[in-house]
Amino acid sequence: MRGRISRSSSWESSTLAREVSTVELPWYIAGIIRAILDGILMGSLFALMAVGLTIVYRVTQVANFAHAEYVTYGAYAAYVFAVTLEFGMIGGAVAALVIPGILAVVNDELVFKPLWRRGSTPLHFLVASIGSGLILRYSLLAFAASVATEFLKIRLPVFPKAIYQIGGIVPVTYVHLLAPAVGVAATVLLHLLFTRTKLGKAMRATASNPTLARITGINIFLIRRVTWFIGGALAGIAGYIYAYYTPANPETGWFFLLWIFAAAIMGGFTFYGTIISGILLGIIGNVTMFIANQTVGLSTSYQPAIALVVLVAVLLWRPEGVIRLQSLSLRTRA
Amino acid sequence: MAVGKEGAILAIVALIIGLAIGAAAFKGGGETVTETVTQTVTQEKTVTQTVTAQGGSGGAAPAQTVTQTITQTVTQTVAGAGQGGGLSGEIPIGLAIAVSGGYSVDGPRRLNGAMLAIEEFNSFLEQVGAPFRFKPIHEDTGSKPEGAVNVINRFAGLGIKVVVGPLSTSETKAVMPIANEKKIVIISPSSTGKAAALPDDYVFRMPPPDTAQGPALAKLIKGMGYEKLVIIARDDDYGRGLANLVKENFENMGGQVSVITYQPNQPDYANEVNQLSTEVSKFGADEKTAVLIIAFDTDGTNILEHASRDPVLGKVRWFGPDSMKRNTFLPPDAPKEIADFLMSVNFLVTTPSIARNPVTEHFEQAYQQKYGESPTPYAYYAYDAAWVAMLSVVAAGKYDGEAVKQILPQVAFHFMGATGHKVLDKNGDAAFAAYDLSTVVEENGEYKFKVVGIIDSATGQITWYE
Amino acid sequence: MPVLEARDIVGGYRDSVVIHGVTITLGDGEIVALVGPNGSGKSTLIKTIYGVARLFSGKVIFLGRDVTALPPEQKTREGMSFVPQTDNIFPDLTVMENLEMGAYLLDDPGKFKERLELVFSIFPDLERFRDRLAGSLSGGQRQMLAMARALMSEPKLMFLDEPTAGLAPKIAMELLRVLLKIRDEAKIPMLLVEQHAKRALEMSDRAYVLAGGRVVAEGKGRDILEREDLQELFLGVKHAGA
Amino acid sequence: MAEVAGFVLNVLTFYGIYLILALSFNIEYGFAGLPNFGKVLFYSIGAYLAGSMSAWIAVTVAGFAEGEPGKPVYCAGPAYTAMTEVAKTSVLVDIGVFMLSLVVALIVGAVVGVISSYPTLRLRGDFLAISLLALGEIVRIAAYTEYWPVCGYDGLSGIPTPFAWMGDAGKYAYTALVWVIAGGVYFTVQRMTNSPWGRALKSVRDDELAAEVYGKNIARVKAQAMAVGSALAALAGVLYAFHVGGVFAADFIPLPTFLVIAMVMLGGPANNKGVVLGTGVIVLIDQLLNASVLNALGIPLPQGFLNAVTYLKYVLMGVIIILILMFRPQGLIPEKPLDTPIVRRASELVSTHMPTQQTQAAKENTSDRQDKRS
Repeated sequence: MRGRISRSSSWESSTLAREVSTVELPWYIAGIIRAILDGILMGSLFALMAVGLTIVYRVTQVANFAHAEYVTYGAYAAYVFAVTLEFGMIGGAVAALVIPGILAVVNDELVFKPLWRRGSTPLHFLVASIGSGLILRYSLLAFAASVATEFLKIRLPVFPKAIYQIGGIVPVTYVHLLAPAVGVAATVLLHLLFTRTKLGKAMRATASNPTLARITGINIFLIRRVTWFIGGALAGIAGYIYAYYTPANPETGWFFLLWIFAAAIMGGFTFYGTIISGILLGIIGNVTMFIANQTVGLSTSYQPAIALVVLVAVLLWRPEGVIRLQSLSLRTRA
Repeated sequence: MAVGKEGAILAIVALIIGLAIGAAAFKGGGETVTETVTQTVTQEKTVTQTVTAQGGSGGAAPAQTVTQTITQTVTQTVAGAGQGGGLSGEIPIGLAIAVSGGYSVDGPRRLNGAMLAIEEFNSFLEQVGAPFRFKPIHEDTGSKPEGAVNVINRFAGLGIKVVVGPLSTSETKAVMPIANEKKIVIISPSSTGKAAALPDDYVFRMPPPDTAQGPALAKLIKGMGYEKLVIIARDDDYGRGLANLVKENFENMGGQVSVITYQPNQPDYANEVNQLSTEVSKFGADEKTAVLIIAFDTDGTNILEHASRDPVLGKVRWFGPDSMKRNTFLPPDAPKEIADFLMSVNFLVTTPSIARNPVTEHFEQAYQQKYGESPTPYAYYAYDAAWVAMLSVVAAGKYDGEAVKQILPQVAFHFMGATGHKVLDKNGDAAFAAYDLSTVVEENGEYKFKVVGIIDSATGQITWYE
Repeated sequence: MPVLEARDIVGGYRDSVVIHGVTITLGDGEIVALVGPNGSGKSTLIKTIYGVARLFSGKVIFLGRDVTALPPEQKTREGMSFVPQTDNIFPDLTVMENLEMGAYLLDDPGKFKERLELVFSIFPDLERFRDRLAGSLSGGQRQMLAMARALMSEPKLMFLDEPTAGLAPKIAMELLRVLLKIRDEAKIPMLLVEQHAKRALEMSDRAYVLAGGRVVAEGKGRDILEREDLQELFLGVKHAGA
Repeated sequence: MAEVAGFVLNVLTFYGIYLILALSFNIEYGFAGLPNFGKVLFYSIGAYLAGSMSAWIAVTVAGFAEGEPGKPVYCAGPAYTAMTEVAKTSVLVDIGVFMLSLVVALIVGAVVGVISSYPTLRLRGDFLAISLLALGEIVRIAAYTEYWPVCGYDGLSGIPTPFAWMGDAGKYAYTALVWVIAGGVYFTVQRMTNSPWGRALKSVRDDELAAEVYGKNIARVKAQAMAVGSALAALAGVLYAFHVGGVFAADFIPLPTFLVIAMVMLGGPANNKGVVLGTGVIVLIDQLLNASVLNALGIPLPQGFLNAVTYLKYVLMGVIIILILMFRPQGLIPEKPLDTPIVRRASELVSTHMPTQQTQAAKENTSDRQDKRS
């Protein structure tokens, strides 16, 4: 009992047991590097989340407000499989891909496809997706509040310790590497899917001209399912990574919803445009915040507003998007 | 050192007498009385030991008052109930206690404390055959002021006159006008902020207010030799209020303070920690600089998490107020790394010092038995708040906000609870001045907060236990 | 046996009826034109037959099979092919990818090559542009691509909805010549909706004249062209009462 | 000891407030086809104005001046005591502040509505909805972060009702007042939407091109719709602030907008009677499904359910939204087709003159992909 205390027994002493080394970087450089690093992390996650929204929107015209919930469910699916059922982190990753993917497909089959069949408008899709989002988010909250209170806040087990310190000051964790790595991997895989496979080309064709795709004989129901699955799975894996970084709760996804929309809209609902916009939003958001905070003392809680301002500004002045990379399909709508 | 062994024993005896009389007066019959007495007597030994071991850590009121009070309380109570009052059927006690949001981890434990009190009281009422029972009506405030206001408005609509909760200062301050307007007695088990300190109103608070804690913290940090202090605080009435109190006092003593406030209820605080790290760098991350964090569950965990991997923030010492002494920062609720970080920065928190007494022992045992864990600091206060609420209703003899408000200070004055003696000041807040200093320790792989000292907020005198 | 027989077609959009009971047939190797003034329902008719617009009643028989109830993608599977008037290519895909999509239902790679060669022989321009985005093509090239795409699926019947709309006369003529070439080389019968009645009637084997959602005349293209009572319609001076 | 009467009173008051809000959304969405998913923005403007103005005036009249540095003086805890004192003693100030709030909110709401109609000219359908929703969030975040106008996170609490001087009877009087105003709004909206102006809204909604051809100034009609809708929403916000007795920026997350959407969708877009019905259903669900209410009303429910009930409420809302879209998109009480001579003639004109190449193509696109109305 005393052993541990004796290590730092002198509570009154002002020096710490930890070694004190000198700070090597000036504070502003360190601050900006830190902002960029965290920005890349969050930006990669935004990109992963927003790509799903983009391809779903392109193929089915659903501006899906429930998309953010797949992020949450990804984190929770991973938690259940990796922690509760002890399938390990790989098992968790698979769950984070598959379960939100299936969830998204079911969401489409139960809600959006029937609405599409009866000729609903995109606005009705949007309202229905708000309904879907309410159902998904609050049923998880209800479950957490009544049945399993440990679900109010979850985190995945491997704590992101600093694995490297830039200049001895700025910590880099494995999540800072994992997020962009997964982002790049997903981008490459999707690129291959869209350019090398018949299915991927058919997805692009459907996105490009749904009526013609149907007439051409493309099985648009299969395309729909695949699209929703990919969208859900990408959001889910983003949620999975996020739950390593910091604890997730049933409202985690909801917090990101407008960031996701901002990224997709800034990218003009194009595939590469969305990815680049997502990453940029992450970095710009953090760096702007840091500079504005240090120079004019702008409160850090304005950060979500940055995404929203970008969103509104893009919609009003360039509704077709800012970063549009048309060469790879998924162009903005006419 | 104020209360010796003698005093403690005296207090216990007084309590036993009081309970016995109380039990008898409730027409419970001989059986009940005997039972109650036996129970309490059994506890006597344990209690005496504890108190001795702690060396009577101070802060408790003179023993003599205690003796008188309890007898009086129960007599009053009895008088009210004896008249039959207007009490019958189910009497609702509103529990506006957050179980989600900033209190998602600690809130349910405080709710448990209040529920336990109501349960005990009801079984007591049953034993004495009283024609009424207390019915807990709980609703989650989401730890947010607007949530608390909605809950109190709903409570008002439902005719609830006595409410235990809400927890935070923001919530308490927000419901204060409504409580006054609609004559609803609010007993907050944990609000300490300056903003909700007002005289002659319907709001009562069990813990001592921050007007004592603020100076105590400043004196503590300055007294330990720190010249520069970075405060990161919730931008609400509690966090900002306490931060300002500390800043004011610290600067008056010649120190340098930088305050960072952040919006509660954000998903992530990477930016704020970046800012914190920057401020610390500007001051110089050395033995003259300290950090004071004023946070709740969710935000606190997140900030500590980011801080734990930041080399700069690991170089300075960290302090925290009462809101930081939570199990939520320790395993199993939080990753081990956070607890390790808190240990490595010699994290020191102040909590209002509790004068341990038989009720404390009883509460801890009952809580442990019912919920399978030991209570968190503010669960004690929730328990006491519920007891005071119910005793006041009984003492008033009718379920009426105004009557309860009138009698509550009296009841509280004569009340000895799990957190000790409740003397309320003119603002309806517990008047108290000593703060325990706790730090995180690891024993056999188990992390916990351990009391290592005490500070007197008036004199700033620090006593270390080791 | 006719390739296509559409009987008593009543069709339109949502709740509004545009086609009021029209019967048309199409024989093997024929180019049949649908002509008539603006709003007479030519386009709606072929869309209704194909299942893109709403069919209220009637019957569609294709190569002896009743395909009335089939959705458009199923009709494509059955061997029909449709070139819409607008939005008839995938603008975000390259020319080559457009053609691949046209051949979506062909599983045999050998067959795909075969069709590709045929298509490139008919539309030599497209081979040069194979890697360009379809969206960047000129109007005439787009129409060619649309036809090429439709040809890729090995159709036994092609529907063409105003392929020359909005094109310069010279290019329009060239396109129509290509149609004849397709009929002759690929032996594919065609149902053609054409705004420019004179051109259509000159080149088609047979024609139906529509007005107000009804057939007002049918027969050989040249015969119709000579009927005086129909002149007014083609000149578009006055709308036929509907 | 639970008082059902108090609960009913609460439900009625919220019903009146939400009815005004839902009617205002109906003007924009139901009649004019503008999906103003930033509804909560205008609602919050009313609440902010009412809150900060009444608090500021009351505090000034009371001569209270010891605020926290850097914050409006009325944010300080003791300020409300001063406010209540003034409200209780000075009837004129109490009612005057309320009336002034109403008037200012109507004006400011209308002006902001006109400004916010800019996006409606550039965008339509889902993108318009998203941009307005985002606008609402920007304002909310700013109000949440700044101490002005409503004291940031802590919120502004202690706004006295206009009948504070009446004592206990004040709450009944206030509910009555809310209903008088809601009734007035209903009849006004009913008259407006059945007037030529209402038909102008519908023509813009159904076919912007045709409406423009027939001499309607689209921008003006849209701006008018947004102005009326926003002014009414601000009015509802004022009533809300005085009812709750406080204003909290965090209350104006998009959720209230979603409730309003559910009300209008359920009742029937472009039908004011339907909106009355839909609002009633949703408000009742919203107020009834709360742990404390169910518990106090003595409805025997397991504790687990009580803990989850607030959340299950929103699950139910989601289900209602989806079911109504799927099975009855026209709402419980569908829109009545306009059948006045002018309209009939207009539609004839449109159908005979317009079937040119262009509209035909537009029509076909409509049926294929998306409704014009979106």
